[in-house]
Amino acid sequence: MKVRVLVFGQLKDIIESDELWLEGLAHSDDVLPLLQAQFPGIKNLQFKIALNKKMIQQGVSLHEDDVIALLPAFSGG
Amino acid sequence: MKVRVLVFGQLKDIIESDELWLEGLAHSDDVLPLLQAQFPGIKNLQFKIALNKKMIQQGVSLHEDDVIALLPAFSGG
Amino acid sequence: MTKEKRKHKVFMEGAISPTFIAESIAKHSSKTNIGAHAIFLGQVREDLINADKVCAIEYSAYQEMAEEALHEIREAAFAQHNLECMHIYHSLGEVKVGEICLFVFVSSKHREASFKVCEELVEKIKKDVPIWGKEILQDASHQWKINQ
Amino acid sequence: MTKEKRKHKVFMEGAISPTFIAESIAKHSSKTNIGAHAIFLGQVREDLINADKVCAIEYSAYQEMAEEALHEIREAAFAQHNLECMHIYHSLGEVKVGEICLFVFVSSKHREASFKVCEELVEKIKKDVPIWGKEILQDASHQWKINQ
Repeated sequence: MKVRVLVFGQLKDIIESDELWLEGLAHSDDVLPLLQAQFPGIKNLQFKIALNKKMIQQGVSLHEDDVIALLPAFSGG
Repeated sequence: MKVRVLVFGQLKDIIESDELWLEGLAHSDDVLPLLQAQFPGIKNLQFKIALNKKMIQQGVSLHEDDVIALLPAFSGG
Repeated sequence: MTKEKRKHKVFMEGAISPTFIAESIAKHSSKTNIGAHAIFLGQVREDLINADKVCAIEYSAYQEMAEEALHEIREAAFAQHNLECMHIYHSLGEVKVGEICLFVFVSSKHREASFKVCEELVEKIKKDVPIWGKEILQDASHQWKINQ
Repeated sequence: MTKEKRKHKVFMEGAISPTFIAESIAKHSSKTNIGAHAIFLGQVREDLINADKVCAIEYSAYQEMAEEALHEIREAAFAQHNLECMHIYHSLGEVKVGEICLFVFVSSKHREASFKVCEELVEKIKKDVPIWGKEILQDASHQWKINQ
């Protein structure tokens, strides 16, 4: 199963893309290890994860077409 | 001795003038009785008195060219 | 208290126009230390008084005393807070329902100071500055405004 | 919480112009229940970062999520306070030093509600809405903005 991952803020400097696709993910808890393996630089950055535009409060199963977003600290205004 | 009296707000409806001159006043405590004798309607209205653009906190002697102002509650804004 | 007077025009004849407000804002683009502007606008409401609608407020002031009072309020705010800029404009004469009668504009590096001072200025203008509003009703009678 | 979406445009490409602000203010003259407008404007500061000056901030957002978050913030404010009107605009893309990047506009019958909500909205926009500012320095390097 593939999920879409949107990349924001400072994470774009490390991942060097606005968007990527991750394969073989069944659970939200698997997102971070997979990303850290691919992009070791993100280990130094604090960020939160949203699933379908809502912050993830606890681990959840992922489904086809789910949209994950990687959100560093907001700095609007 | 004459002092100039400026009239503001609702007091203008009663005194029917923006300005008047009072004669024979030596002390700020004499202002109110003299005005009330001339304009009994002002007895029903709360107002403060300023002398030369400063609120009078206590009775003071008056001098030639002093400017008294009759100030009902402010309602700017 | 300094008696030096920075000549700051406060009173404007009639309503304060949105264009004037825009021009005031635009003038601050060269002040590159400003990060936050807090603005208050007072607008004349169509209040109902004994079943008759307010159609305008006619403002008058003891202008010289008001300007001195506002000058002191400004100096105190600058002394107490970290501000970059401050402007106060108040209408005199007739301001119709829906029009702007008060424009308070406070600018600072960070938002906290400008919010705090803007709110304090509005309170002080209503309470401590000799300005009066006469509410003109639709039947041409009037009632003197009372500030809450 | 209602899921009905009033389509309220929040994001604007580039700086928010004083003319746009004036037009927004002018549109409220027909709302005769309004007595008070509280406005906050965020302006890009020329901060110094390691001896290099900020010359612009480039804003990006997770737009769909930001719009939902702002919609919820708006609905909650309307439910909790006695408001007549509320508008929020935020820039996307480059906003130069001295230009406006955030415009929060709250209107109510009396001043207390508009002041309170305007300040709360600004706090929530900075804390809870997925928007990011990239500070562009004069040497063309950049640094990601950190909100206080």
